[in-house]
Amino acid sequence: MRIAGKLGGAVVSLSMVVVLGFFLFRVIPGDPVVSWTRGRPTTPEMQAALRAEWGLDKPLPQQFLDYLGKLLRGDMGTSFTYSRPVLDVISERVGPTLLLVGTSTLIAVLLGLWLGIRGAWRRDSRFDRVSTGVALTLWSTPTFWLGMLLMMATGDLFPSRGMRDTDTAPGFFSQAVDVAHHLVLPSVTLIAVVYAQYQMVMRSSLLEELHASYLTTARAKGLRDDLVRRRHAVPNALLPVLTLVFLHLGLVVAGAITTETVFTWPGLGLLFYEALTGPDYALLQGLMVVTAGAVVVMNVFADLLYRVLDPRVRAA
Amino acid sequence: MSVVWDRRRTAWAAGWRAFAAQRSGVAGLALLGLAVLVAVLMPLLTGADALNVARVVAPAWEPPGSGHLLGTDHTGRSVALLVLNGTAVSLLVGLTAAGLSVAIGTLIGVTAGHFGGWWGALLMRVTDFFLVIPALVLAIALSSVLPRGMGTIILAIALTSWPSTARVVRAQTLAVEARPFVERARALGGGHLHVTGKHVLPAVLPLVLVNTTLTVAYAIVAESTLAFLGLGDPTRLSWGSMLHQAQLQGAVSKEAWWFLLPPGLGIIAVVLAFTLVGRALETVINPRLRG
Amino acid sequence: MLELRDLTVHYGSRAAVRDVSLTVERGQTLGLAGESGSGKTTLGLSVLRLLPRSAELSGSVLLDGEDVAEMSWGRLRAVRWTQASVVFQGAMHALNPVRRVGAQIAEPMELHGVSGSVAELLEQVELPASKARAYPHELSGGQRQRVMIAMALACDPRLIVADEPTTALDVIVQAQVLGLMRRLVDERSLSLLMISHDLSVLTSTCDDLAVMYQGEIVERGRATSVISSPRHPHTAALAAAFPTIGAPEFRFAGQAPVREPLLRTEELQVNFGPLRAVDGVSLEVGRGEIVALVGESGSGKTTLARTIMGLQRPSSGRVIFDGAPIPLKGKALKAYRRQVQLVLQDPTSALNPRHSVYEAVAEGLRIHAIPGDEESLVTAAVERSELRPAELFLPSLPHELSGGQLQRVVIAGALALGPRLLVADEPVASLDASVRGEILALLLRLRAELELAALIITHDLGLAWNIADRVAVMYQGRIVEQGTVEQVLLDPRHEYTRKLLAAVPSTTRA
Amino acid sequence: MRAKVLRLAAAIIAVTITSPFTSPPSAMAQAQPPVTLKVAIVQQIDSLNPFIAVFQSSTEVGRLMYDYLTAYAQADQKVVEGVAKTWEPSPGKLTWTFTVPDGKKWSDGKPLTARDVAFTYNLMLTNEVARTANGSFVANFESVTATDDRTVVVKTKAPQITMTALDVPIVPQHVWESVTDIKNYANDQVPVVGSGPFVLTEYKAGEYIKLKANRSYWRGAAKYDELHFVYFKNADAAVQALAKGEVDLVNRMAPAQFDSLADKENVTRNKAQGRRFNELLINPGAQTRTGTPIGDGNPALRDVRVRRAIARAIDLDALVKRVNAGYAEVGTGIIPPVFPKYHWEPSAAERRTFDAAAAKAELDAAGYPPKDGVRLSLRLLGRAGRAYDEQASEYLKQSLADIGIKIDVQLVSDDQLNQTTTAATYDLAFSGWGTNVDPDFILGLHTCGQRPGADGTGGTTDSYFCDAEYDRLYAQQLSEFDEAKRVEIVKAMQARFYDQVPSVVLCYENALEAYRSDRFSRFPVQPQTGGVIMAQNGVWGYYGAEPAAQSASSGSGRSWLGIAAGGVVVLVAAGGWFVARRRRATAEERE
Repeated sequence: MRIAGKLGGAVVSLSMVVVLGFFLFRVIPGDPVVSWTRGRPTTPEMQAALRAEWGLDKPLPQQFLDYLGKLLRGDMGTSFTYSRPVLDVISERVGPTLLLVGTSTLIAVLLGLWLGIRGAWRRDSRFDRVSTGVALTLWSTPTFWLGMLLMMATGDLFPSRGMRDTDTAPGFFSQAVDVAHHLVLPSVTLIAVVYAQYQMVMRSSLLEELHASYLTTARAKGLRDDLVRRRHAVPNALLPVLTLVFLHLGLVVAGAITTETVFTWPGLGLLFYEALTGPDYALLQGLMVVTAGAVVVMNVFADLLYRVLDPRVRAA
Repeated sequence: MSVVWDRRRTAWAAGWRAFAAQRSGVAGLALLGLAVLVAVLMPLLTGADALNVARVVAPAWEPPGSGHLLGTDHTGRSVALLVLNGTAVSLLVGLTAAGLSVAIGTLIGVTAGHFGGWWGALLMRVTDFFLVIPALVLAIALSSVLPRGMGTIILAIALTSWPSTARVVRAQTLAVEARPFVERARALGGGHLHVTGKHVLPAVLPLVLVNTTLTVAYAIVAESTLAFLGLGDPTRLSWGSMLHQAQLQGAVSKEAWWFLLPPGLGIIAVVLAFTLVGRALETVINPRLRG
Repeated sequence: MLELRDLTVHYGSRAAVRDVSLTVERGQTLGLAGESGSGKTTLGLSVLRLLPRSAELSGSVLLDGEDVAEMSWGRLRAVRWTQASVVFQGAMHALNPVRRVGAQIAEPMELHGVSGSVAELLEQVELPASKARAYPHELSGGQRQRVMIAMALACDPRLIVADEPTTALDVIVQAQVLGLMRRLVDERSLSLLMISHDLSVLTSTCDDLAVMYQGEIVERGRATSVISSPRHPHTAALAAAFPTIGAPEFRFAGQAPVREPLLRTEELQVNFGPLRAVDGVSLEVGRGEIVALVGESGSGKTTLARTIMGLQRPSSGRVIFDGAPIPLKGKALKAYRRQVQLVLQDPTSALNPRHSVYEAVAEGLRIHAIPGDEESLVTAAVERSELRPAELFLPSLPHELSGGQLQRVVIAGALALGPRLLVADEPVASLDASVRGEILALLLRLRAELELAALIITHDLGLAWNIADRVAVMYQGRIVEQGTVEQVLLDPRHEYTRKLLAAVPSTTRA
Repeated sequence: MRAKVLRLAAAIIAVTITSPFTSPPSAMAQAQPPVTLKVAIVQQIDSLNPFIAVFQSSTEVGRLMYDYLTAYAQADQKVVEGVAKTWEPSPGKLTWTFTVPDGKKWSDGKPLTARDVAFTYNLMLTNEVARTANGSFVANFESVTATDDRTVVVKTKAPQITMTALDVPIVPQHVWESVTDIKNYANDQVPVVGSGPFVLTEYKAGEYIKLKANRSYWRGAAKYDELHFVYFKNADAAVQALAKGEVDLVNRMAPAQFDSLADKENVTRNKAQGRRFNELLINPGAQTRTGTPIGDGNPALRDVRVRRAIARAIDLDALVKRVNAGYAEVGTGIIPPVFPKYHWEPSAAERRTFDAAAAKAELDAAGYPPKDGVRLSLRLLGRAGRAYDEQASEYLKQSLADIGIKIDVQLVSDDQLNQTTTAATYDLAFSGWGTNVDPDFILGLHTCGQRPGADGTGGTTDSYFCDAEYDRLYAQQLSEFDEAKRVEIVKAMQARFYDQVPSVVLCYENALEAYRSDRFSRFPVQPQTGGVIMAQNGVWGYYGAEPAAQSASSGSGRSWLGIAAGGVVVLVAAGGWFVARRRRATAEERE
């Protein structure tokens, strides 16, 4: 019942994404055809043809209905820039972003949780103060700036762009090493900027739990300190963090835009930047719908996961 | 009632003492004071021509030392002067955007929490929606749609960052409304205005204050990011626009660290200052966080 | 078994426990009574050195002759739960919410290498073995407390420290849990140190009694003799707070006034979705009459009170006040609320922590824009609630006042509007025993002076005996019995009332 | 439970990490690594379909894959053999006969004939989509027919001067005749059959394009094996990659980036004349084709004296020195000096030298005396994010303030810029155009006919220039097939444009390029002196690149260093973790 409600809510959210995606980009007071043909010899007839092809000649409500209908059939329109279906353009960029965001999120979550747990458990120790300070500083750092700095500071150690060299020997191993090598700087940048929030959330969640009386019970039973932490405190503190990890995915996506832009990582973030400089409305629209939709879906997933993991919610 | 005011003053003094007990918060506040001072004074102290590209005579890309404390940029302007003068816009954008964002968030949060029912549910649905979709993505979309300028940046940041405030405020509103003293106020005959104005808002405000400082921190980073992506107002000097220029003009390949480093450090310093102040305030409000 | 020698515990500069020396013999059951803040919980925690890091302990805590304060951590861990175990206050929080209770019971056995079975332990506390797979939130309060007890027995310790083991349980369940504890202590000849604010609970379980006051033990002796002839005034006050129903010395209410109807509910019904919280209640409160509405938690009594206040809309039926049905909205409702005032259970939360006493009392005056000099009206109301001189209290903030004073402020706030009926929801439940009598006296005096009627909602039959003229017993949303105090409490008709009465622990029975 | 979660997580990671490798590039196990030229591009590829691709980067790749009917010589940009070897116009210039010699082959070995040429043009004539990118070239065509395998005849509706400058890739009929949906044809079935010096072998969007030398190219195969285009988001990253040896050739550098490579070892820089100019538009009172005024340009600017005064107040030399860091030539006519034949320089008498006092005098004469030091208030429109606009606006603001014109700088997005210029709601605006070998397009841009139609759309001009004299000259040069005479007319047009100042040509930016001289010893530039390597009117730069004697595989040594560094980081982290574990073991005695 509650699950059905959640799913219904997600559907509502998704349709809001769709509507927002459309109107936001149709409100742009500009004519894509004009910006498109700028600097190229074109005739008015060609411009009109383009306009018709992109459906820009119809009234706005009609454009919206067309858009909806096509969307339901999995058609997000044709990219102005690439003259190809938006979904195709997007889907070929998903892999690299998954790799970058996946690796970075995983490491950032593990790192953040570990630091947060340690810090909270030995609250106000030097470890806690130093790690909190570092985390806050990194959290305050603009992603792109850190990326540029890292690029400058590491000099020749790591490649400055892209996901692989064009002349790496074929074969799984050498290709994997090459990609990993290219992955270092972007993922370090992304991790550095996002891990802090996981650490802070974990830390405060655990601090909240430290007052809980079941920990006194556990101690009274004669449990070792680390067992009290591992068996009792952390599992409880971890649950709210889990939702936040997913809620913060949006921030990671934002981080990915700038990171990918700085390092020319061929993922969705870079595509977003490219679409922006066009501007390629169809692509921007598709990207927004896809990223926001993905985050919405991930949150539903988090909610369901939470239900599985937390017995209290499961029963409710 | 002067007595009441005395009590208020004592309460504030106690709050200040609790705040002052936290060194990091005080350090943050001092840093903020310094930043505000710089922001207000620098435009007055800087000569009219010092930042005018058509007037400066120093060579471009001078490294630090040689007459310029932090070197010069691609047009021969002093980076030190640029950074100091950029403080004003960065702070202004951060504060205005955060103020606007928090105002929206508070309004929606209190309304949703107080009225509940389908209206509250609808508001929360919208809030959740905006909370989930990546704020920066939306801010980018908005600032690419609206005419270029500082107002757009402020609006884009404010319109995408209010949901967290709304959520926190709503939770706090619900918590306050569940407290028996609100029940008592209702039983005394107090209406919506009385309950929200006399009980809910005062209880929510400290939290809002904390949220404001944290939102300012976010807004400043967001401003720099939008500027970096080329969506800022290039006619205004801010740290974000400096970094945008540094990137545009090839500071990285030139290894002109003196052009890249100071604006970034400025951002970190101010954002960190706001964050520290916010955390210290949080501790004052929520004594449970105290050690 | 347990010996405390000159135990002193400091939190910073504040001493929570001062120079306490206390022994619990093998097989002895000792009750430790005290109000909140008397240091009894700190004392309990120090037995296994479970105090927070900020606590400083001096003196010695000898457990089977070995000083707990001196043990190495390893030794301490070995001693914990095997020699002494603890039944904590509030089992909901004392159990890990995300682990199955079976695992939590088994945990100390695994840890200390003690053999035993969870099923057996559950059987001992009269729970089916299947409950081992339950999570804490899936159990009722009484069941959770039984789990806690089973857990405490897991490693077969010689001493059990029970800290408020039955607080927050309903009367009947409390009686069951206490019975269980008594049985287990007897069967296993355990030593028991039981901590409670409730003398009646302690006397019904323990042979010996120690009374703690401001960190010190002020009285110690056989339970019966401590109760019957208290030597310390504090003990006397504590004892008075747990009246013996039927005993005339605990009946404070004077002669009931002649009944003139003031408030009447007619077939009142309140539904929350499919749940029927109030089910056809007809109740009457006369002018200047004190009516006690008695029931367990969940019986619907608070909902009934809210409906009478106009804070909750009835699903059917109506409330008639002074001959007219109460309005449901608008100005008329606001005006009605001047006539009927609410006094809530916990005065610390019933007052906005940011508002001074003056503001709190004046709030109603401002809402209703009562004409006249606000300051003198406030002063009068405050003095009427016996906070004298008013000037001393007016600028105070709630956190600077004691619980009893706060409840007077709440009452003053109600009085300022000149109401004719007070609806008091558990008005003394969260107050310390020593101030309970004073607040009750105040209510009675107000009734006498202002002809103020009161509907007192409570789970505490003793309270009803103390001051009510009439009693209504509520059970599952219905009034199962109502009548004068004597009729209902001394000669109960309904089976439920009888059960309730039987379950009330009494200081005199032990 | 926990173990299960971990296993699941591990599986997910494994899948994500391996997914990019599910399609390993075609294995070419060669003993000797191929010699590869790696070129950095900062513009993405919009499409590989030559009928649709409009981005400069894409057309450049298109030229490598497909020859045009004719080509431009490397040394002097004269029209030379492309697909066709010879061509002959009819006396009335309405019918052109092109001859395709025998022996030219597609990369799949099939012969390249006149029928392919006719097929390509006819496809464009019949299919609207096929006209997307290069439609303007065939707009005037009457018919195209291949009379035999060697001969193709093009009939035009009116004489067309660009008949030997048809920048249209000729595609193989045997591949394209089966393409039904040109719009959705990605043309990425590698290897893509083409006629150019290189064959496309792999394309990864947003990453790279790989081509290999066409061994059967009719001019002879290139001197190296593979040509890779590697995509960069910005020039800065590309420059760094060049410095690190990750790429071999970079263009479109900013002055600072170019300077930063000055004393890099093994890097050779090429400062070339660019084909672009930057201009400052002065709204001369915009009108539609039918003469209806549009927009809200300051009426003062309709006075040519005011426009001249503005032009005179701008110190172009200083602008080039400060904004372009000297990497540009001061602007005069609208055809850049890289095309010396058509480029026009004013005589000493015609030239407007920088003179603020004279500018003020002109404004006084025009009836704009200063009021409180301000004669006029004008808006200056530029594109945000374009370094030139951002900097030059500051200078112009200052320079014009000196003669009493107050400037409000508005830097806006590309889109808004287009919209504002289309609506003519500007006073001053930055603009700029790239020019071709044939000046027709850039000249035609400023004719009355290029102004928008009555509905305000359909215009291509952004200067709103409409001058009877200029239009007369334009029509004259269009049908002037005597080159010397045409050059004279073209120059006269530029002089007229300069005199009437609908815009001030500010500068011709240099094209700044650099390459790894340790990997490639020489690149042919076009034209021979001051020419470019990339973005040529042709592919000589890529085609004629000569590998250095010992060309080392780039970067790999360094990358191993990086991998080693990564390994060290991992080891240190793991070590730290173990130490932490040990420490924890000893810390257990605390609580």
